[in-house]
Order: sequence, then C-alpha cells, then structure tokens
Amino acid sequence: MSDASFVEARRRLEAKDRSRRDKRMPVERAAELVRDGDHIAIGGCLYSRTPWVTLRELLRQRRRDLTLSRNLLCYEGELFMVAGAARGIVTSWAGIGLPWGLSRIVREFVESGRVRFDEWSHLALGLRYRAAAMGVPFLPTLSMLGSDLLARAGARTMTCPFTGERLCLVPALFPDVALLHVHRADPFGNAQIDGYPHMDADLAVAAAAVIVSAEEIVDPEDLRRHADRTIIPFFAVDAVVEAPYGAYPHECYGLYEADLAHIDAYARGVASGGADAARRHLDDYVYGPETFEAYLERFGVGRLLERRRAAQELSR
Amino acid sequence: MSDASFVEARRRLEAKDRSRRDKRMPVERAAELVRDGDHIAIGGCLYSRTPWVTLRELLRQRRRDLTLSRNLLCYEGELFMVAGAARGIVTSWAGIGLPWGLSRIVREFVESGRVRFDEWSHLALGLRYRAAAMGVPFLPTLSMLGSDLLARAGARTMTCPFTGERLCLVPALFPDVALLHVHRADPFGNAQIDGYPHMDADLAVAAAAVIVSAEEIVDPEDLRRHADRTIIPFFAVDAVVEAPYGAYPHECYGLYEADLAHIDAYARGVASGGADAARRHLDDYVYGPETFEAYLERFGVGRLLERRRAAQELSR
Amino acid sequence: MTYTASELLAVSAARLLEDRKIVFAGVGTPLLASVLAQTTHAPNLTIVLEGGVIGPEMAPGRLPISTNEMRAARRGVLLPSITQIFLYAQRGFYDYGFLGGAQVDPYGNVNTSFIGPPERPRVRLPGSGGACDIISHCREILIVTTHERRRFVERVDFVTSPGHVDGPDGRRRAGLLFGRVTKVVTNLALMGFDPATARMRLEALQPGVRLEEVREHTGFELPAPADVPHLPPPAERELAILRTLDPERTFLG
Amino acid sequence: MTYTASELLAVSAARLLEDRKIVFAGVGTPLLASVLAQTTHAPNLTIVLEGGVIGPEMAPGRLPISTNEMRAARRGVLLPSITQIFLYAQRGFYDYGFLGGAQVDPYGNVNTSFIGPPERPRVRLPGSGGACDIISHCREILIVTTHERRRFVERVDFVTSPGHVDGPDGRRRAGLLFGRVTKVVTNLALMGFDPATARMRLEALQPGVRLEEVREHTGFELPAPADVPHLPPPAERELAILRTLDPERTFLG
Repeated sequence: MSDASFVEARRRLEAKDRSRRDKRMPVERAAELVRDGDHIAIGGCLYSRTPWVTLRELLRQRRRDLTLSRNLLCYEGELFMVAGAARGIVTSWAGIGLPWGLSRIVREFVESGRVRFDEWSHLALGLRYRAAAMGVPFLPTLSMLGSDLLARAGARTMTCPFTGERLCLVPALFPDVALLHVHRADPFGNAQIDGYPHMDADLAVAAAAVIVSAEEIVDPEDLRRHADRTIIPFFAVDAVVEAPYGAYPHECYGLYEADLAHIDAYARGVASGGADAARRHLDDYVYGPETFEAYLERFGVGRLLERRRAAQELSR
Repeated sequence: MSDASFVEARRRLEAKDRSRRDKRMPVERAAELVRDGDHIAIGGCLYSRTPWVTLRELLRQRRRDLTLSRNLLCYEGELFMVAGAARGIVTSWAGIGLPWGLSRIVREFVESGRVRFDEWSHLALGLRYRAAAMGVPFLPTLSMLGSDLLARAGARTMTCPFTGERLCLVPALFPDVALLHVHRADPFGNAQIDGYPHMDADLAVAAAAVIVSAEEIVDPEDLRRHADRTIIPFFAVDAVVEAPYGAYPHECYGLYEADLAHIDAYARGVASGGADAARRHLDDYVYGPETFEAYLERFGVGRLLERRRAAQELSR
Repeated sequence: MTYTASELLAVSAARLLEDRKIVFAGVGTPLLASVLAQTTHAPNLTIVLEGGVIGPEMAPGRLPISTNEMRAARRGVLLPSITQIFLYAQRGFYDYGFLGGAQVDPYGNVNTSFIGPPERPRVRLPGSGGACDIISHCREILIVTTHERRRFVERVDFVTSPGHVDGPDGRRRAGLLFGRVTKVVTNLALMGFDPATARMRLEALQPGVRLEEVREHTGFELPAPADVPHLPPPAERELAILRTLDPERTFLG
Repeated sequence: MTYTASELLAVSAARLLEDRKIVFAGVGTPLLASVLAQTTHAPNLTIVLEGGVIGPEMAPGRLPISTNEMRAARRGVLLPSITQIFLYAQRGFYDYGFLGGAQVDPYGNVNTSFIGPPERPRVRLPGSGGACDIISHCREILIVTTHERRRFVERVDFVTSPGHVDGPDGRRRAGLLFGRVTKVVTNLALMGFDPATARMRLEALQPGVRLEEVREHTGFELPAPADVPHLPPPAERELAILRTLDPERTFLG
C-alpha cells in the first residue's frame, strides 16, 4: 500500500505551501507533481468528469507503479495497465459501462496478478476518502458487514460502545495526488462544479496534492458572486490547469455529453483485439498528439460541437 | 435524555410517510408535529436563519419539557426557559452575541438547576448531527480529547485500531423534530439555502420529523433548473410553511440583515430586568400577536424594508 | 405476444413496486422497471440513482447507460454527491433496492467479484459497485436476474453483497440491523424467502414455465408450494411502454 | 500615544501572524488582529471564520458581531457548512487559531464553561463554542486575553479547551496528535511555553509594563528570562487602521 498513514498525511499537509497564490500552469508542469509509485485518486465517476487532460499527460510522461483509485473505474484504468503505468487499482467497480460487459483488459491484468485490484463497496470507498477529508483515521459504516469484502479489503470491525452491535470501520485513504476536472476555477484553485458533485470535494481535501483542471479559469470576483457554489478551497489545491473539453471523450455536466460512439468503438476494439487494441489507442490518442489541443483535433470540431449541443438540449 | 436510540431512530424513519406529496400547511398545524418532551433541533446559527416563525408558534401552543439543541444558541433559548417550555439545552455555546456578555437568564435557569445544559464542542455537536444524518451510531473525532467536556458530555474514547492512538467518539443525535428556515422550498419539501448552509442539511436528515419554513414556496420546476443547489430532499420533510421574513428579527442571508437594534434592546432589557423583561417580550411578540403577520407588524414595514436594503447592499 | 427475457424481468419487477415509495435503481432493468411502474400504477414512485440524483424523469429513447451521466439527472430535483446518496440509504430513506449478480445463493447472497477462488480467480468480475451498499441499507431488496444453473448456486464463490448471510439471524449477527432481501425475480419464476430458514423458495412461475424447468435451472434445492401459481404475462401496454423507453433495445435485448 | 487594552491586544496579536498563512479567527480581537495583519505586513493572509466563510474581506465600519452573519461573509470565496469549516481544521489546513477565556492555566488550558464546580457552578459561562475545536486542531494557537489574576490561575475550574493539558506529553497522551498552544498575548505581556515543562513563561513585556506588575496579575509562577525585552508600542498607523475598522469601538473598547 502506498497509502500514507494518518499522522504522516497530516504532517504532509502541514508542511506543504497552502498559501493563496497564482497556481496556473501548463498540464506538463502540473503532472510533475505526480511521482512514480504514487497513489492517484481520480475525480468524477466512470465516464463523467474524468480528468483526461491530466491522465493523458501522466501516460505521456511515462509515470510508473501508480496505484489508481476511483469509485467506478472506467477504461482509463485499462490504458494505465496496458501502458505499464499502474501496479494497482482501488475501486468498487472496474469496467467501461453496462452494455460493454466485462473488461477483457482488467481480467487479463488482474487475473494474471500483474495488477492488484483492491475492491471496496462504493460507499465504503467514498467513506475512506471522506474519513481522510475529515481528518480522522476511519469512519464507521454498516456497509460490507456480512460480506467477504470486509476481511479482504482491510476494513475492521468493532463492537459499537453505544449500541453494542457490530460495526465496520473503513480506514481513511489519503491519496498522494488527486486529479480533478471542474467547470470553473480561479487562479488560486477555488473551484466550482455544476451538476453531479460525485466525490470530488472529498478527494480534494483527502489528498496530499491536488491538480485541478478546469473548463474555464475565472476571475475570483466571478466565484465570489456565488461563493455558496464553491466546493473546493484554494488551500487544498497545488496546480490549476486551463483545459476546455478537458474530460473529453467523457462528459462534463451541462457542457458536453460523453462521446459514446468513441467509447463504443474503443470497447469493441478491445473486446476483439485485447491489449493490442488499447496500445493502438494509446498511440493514436496519447503518445501521438503532442498537445491536448492536438488530441482534441483527433475528434474534430464537429464532434465536439455536436456533443455540446446534446448537453445543452439535456440541461434545458 | 429524550434522544432516540440508533435502532429506534431508523425504525421511526422507516415507519413514517416519506412519499412525495404536497406538504404545505399553516404554521399552526406544522407546530403540532412537536409533542411535549420532544428534542427539538433548531436550524441556522445564533442570529442567522433562526426559524422564528415556528419557534414562536411552539411557544404560543405552550409546548412543555422540550430539549432544544443548536450549535450556538441565541436568545430563543432564553425565551423557552422563561416560558417554561424547555427543560434542557444541548449546545456548544449559549448567549446572544459577543458584545452582550453573559446571558443573565441562562445563568439563572442553569445555575439553579431548573434547566439542564449539555455542552459539546462546536464540531462535536456538528458531528453528532452528522452521525445521525449518515445513519451511523457515532463519529470519531480528535475534538474534546484532553478536555473536561469529554467525560461530562457523554462522549466515549477508544483506541483506534488503525493508528493505535486515542480517539473521541461522539454519539449520533437524532432529534425528534428539526425546525429549519430556508430561502425556498417546493410543496414537497425539497429546499434550497443561499449563503451559509450552517448545519441545516445534516439536521434535516438526522431528525425523525422536519418542519421547513421558507421565504418562498416555488414550483418544483424552479428547483429543477438548479437541482445542484437543492440541499434538503423532500423525503426528509414533513411540513412546509410559507413564511416571508420567517427568521426575523434574525437574518436571512441575502434577503434581510438581523435587526441588531431590536436584539440590542432585548438584551439590554434582560440585562437590567432579568426574566421579567423576557416575559414582557413574550407578551409583546409571542403571545400578543395572533399571527406571524401581526408579529411582523410590531416591527413595521419600514424596518423590514430597511433591513432588506442593508442585506442587498452587503451581497452586492 | 412475444417478449424478451429482459422485458419479462422489467415487467415483473415493476409490478412489485408500490406507489408513493422510493426506489434506489441502477441502470438497465431496474431503471426500466421503475419508470414502467411510474407510468402504470405508481405515479408517485420516486427514483433515486446511485450516480447522485433524486427524482429524475427519463426521456424515452434517451435512457442513461450509467447512473453518473447527464441523461440520468434529467429533471432531477437534487444532485447529491455519490457518498451522500448512499448515506441517505444508510439512514433508511429508501424503500426498495435492486440487485443483479453473477452468482446468487439460497440465502440471497450475491457475488459480482470473483468466479473461482479470490486468490486466483477464473474470472475477475467488475466488483460490487453499489450492490453491497444497496443490499445492506435499503428496506426491501429485489434481486433481478436471468435464471441459470451456474448462476443459482448453493454457495457463491465470494459474498460481494450479503443477503440473509447464513440463516434467519445471519444479517443481525453480522451487524446488518436493517433491510432484507425480499424477492428474487427471474425469467422463470418469482421467489421469496422462508422466514424459518431464510432460504429461497418458489412463490410463482412465469407464464408458460413448469416447476421442473425452474428446478433444472437452479443449483440448489428450491421448495415450492403444493400448487404453484403463475404470474400474469406482460400486458401489451407494459411492453409498449418499455419499447418506447428503449427503442434501440440497449437494455431490452 | 494612548490606546486601549483591546487595541494593544489586537496590535500585538497581528504582529504574530505571518504572511501567506491561514488564520481561523473569531469575531472581536482575533478578527481585528487578522485584518490589521492583512493591511500591514501580511496581504496574503487568509481569514477563515467559524460561521462558515473562507477568505472574507471586511468592510471598515461594518465588522460582524458574530461569525455567522452576512457581514462576516463579505467577499468570501467559499461558504462551507460549519461542520465542514471545522473539519478543514481537523484535517490540518489552518496555521493559526485564536482563543480567549475566562480562566487560563500555566499549561494553556482554557476555561469558558464554569466558574466553581461544574455540578454547582458559581457562574455558568457560555461554553466552548468552537474554542475546544480550535485548540485541538489548528497548528499554532494564540491565546489573547486581558491579564488579570483571577483569570491566570494555577488550575482552571474546568478544561473547556485543552492546551498542553498537564505537561510536555499531555496532548499526545490525550490523543491530540497535532497542533499546540504557542503564545499568550495579554495587555501586560507576551508569553510562550517552556518545552521542557510545557508551562507558561514570560517572553516580553508590553510597553511601560514592569515584570512585577505581570507577576502581581498572574495567579501562578511565571518564569522570566534574566533580561526581559519590551515589545514595541503600537504604531500610529496600526491604531489608525484599527480605528477605521471599528469606528464605533464595538470591540476596541
């Protein structure tokens, strides 16, 4: 486990520069916050608000031995496995989406023992992040009691001193770095999310370092006008990356729907071609395009705009 | 303690009608949800978003033996003591506000043993509500360790199975009824709050029953347009009361500032006249005016509008 | 009238949902069943989705593929964090929860983690997702799945989601004080649990299905009443609604 | 130049706050000190208020009376729930916390609950509020209060907020793994704590104050260095800023 201990996690936070300062930087520099061997928590959920702009850069920079955690892991997990960047995943579910069935690549890498798969229930994993965010070593829950996940996952049980009944305790998870993609952020890292908040607010506070990519960098004045919408405080954030369409081909609520045709093509490719198909995908979309703009060009303006229109229609 | 036990609290929630239905009713009927002896949690904080419209009605209906809990208790606590409606308070702080010093009435009633004062740290009380809202019997914290509050309050300690260090466990607090004043709610009880959220979202989910008073009752369509702003779900709410200026003379963020002159006059009156002054206040503002409108008339339109202007100025 | 197994499952499940209740639904059959119930007998049924939405209303032809995407949030009134949406479950707000699974045992325990031994699995399945939480916290849990012998096994290889665990007192001893698995809906039958043993038992057969057929497809002993009733077949209107909801048959098969 | 005790406290406290840090402040002297620091040497000091606001900017003449009112939120960038604002403290984000109190003991333990025995108190004080949380979670805690013998006592009647508890290892043994009380600022002196004993000791005297005066107003033994330095008096500019902030002298006395 690369998870920091409770005391160490606090010391790291105390030691880091938490000052209000301009944190804007290109994704290439932001990605340097991630070291080989780190535990990376990925914001959003499945194919919603996935921080692709930063994930792509980590793959390009050939980071190694990462552990990835996410509540529901989509095929970014597959790409990290195939690229040799991930040695473990911590999640409640790994696949692509219901219609695409089992992930051939997850099966291949996990069943062969090349990648470790630590499974928690969805709530349990959420509570692990939340425990860290709350600054406590664990949180109690009734989830996972009576299941085989309990022992395997490394949760503990106790007899509740108030009820006398059995309770499950899930340990805080302090990621080394959290990658979050948001709708808007100011240069200091204060950030707002529209629509689904998923678990991002907890991740931001649980992690030792946080990279925020944003569809839009706004003036702090703009955030102040709706301060009650800000859910990530600047003092948790270490890098702010401007990245319109930064979650693409996954969705960003209200701004663009997921490119399901692209996801479908990837999934079918992998279903028939296995890891080789994923390697081709890496060449085409990760190693090939030098910049995130060049990457977006692969999809084309028409597709981006069409997905934007679809989102607008839905949020009407 | 009138606090419901963990298992009982869950059973009560399961048994109650949680359906989506029109819950609008006059405050007179809503207040009937509160029985003598109940534990009442009060939303807002100090002189912000205090649910005066409902509190006033409880006093008018001569409810008895109530326990009031609130993170910071303002002089509504004094009025309930003087009216003979409260037998206990659960709070981190009871007074009126810094410039007015010690509460003469709290001292009188608590020092003489007529009212029980259960003190928790501010976070500890917040976590007690949150534990209930999360459906767990306790939450761990480092707060209150090393203090004399710990033993006196009824918290417990444990050795953390993950760190080996000592931790404080605060028990869930399940109020019988929560009184919340919000900016807008739909007829089903879905509600939004602008500005400070205080602890209202947790109270709504912790309590067995919830009375929401709202500055404005809106069409569910209006809430849907900003569903990510809704923080109280209808299934927690039992009564919805339309009450413009329902927190007056306390503030409602963005809509009206607190009537500090009124609060000051009350505080000075009590500082010199003690419980008798509070009794006169009860006659003038609670028992006297038959309706909440009549109560607002005591302040007058000019004052209400002036406080609204002050709020608008501040939120600009 | 012909219908697919998925259509039959959705219809049978929909009929179990009462009006004015709250259902925690996943995408696919559970969502189809819930929307169908809303459209037929349960107009005030509230749908809650794991991705973080309360009270959405689905657009026919635009059903979400995941509970975390925009389509799933359509016309919702509340969009809580995922952790929060599960905490509402743990607090006890949801009446129904749905579950599927690769393996189900007679106690209603469900496996979506491993086929074969966990240390060296033959198949690493996708994992719990919210299933373990749903089964732990919702008041009544409905297991909905196709009926196959390799799926209905005496002992699941791994308990991802605990049903009655190992007997009438199993949940309680494990610490699961609330909720229980009540029904199992398949394309062959409707099953419940014997309160005395907490084991699955037959309650009714799907239209045209014989008792022997069910037993043939079940890997454990399945008690049945002397005279097993048949469920009424899907009505034309029910099927029409489902087909309008999912015209591309992404979930209807 | 004349100044009130409150003005002196605000100025002395302000000078202890470094730029680019985060201060968890209450209303009154702590807020005045924080805004003063921002206006003088610490423009990038971030204020956090207990009522639920991060990064507010105060309007001169409209200082809040409570941390939960609109005025306190002015120009804030984030308005978290009160529980959340304290959880950020518990997680370790805040550099400074402020405390006052009716009684302070040599270990920096603070009482704001009872004078006399808790079972039958002579005075029931208002209670902890956030004080116990602030002292438990912030990295450096500053106690700011007027210097009176009845206030500086060998043993507080009740520990509302634990300082060093009972010695160098007191916090740790209690389970308080982080943060510590570092300074005590009064109208007579600036004090710190001896690492060997965790007891209060004199560091400097306020302008014009003699060592004997401090000891006279302190109910416990207060070690002092051989040659106690004096703090520089409030500068005209510092006082001018304070008086602009609080022209009605609600907090300046």
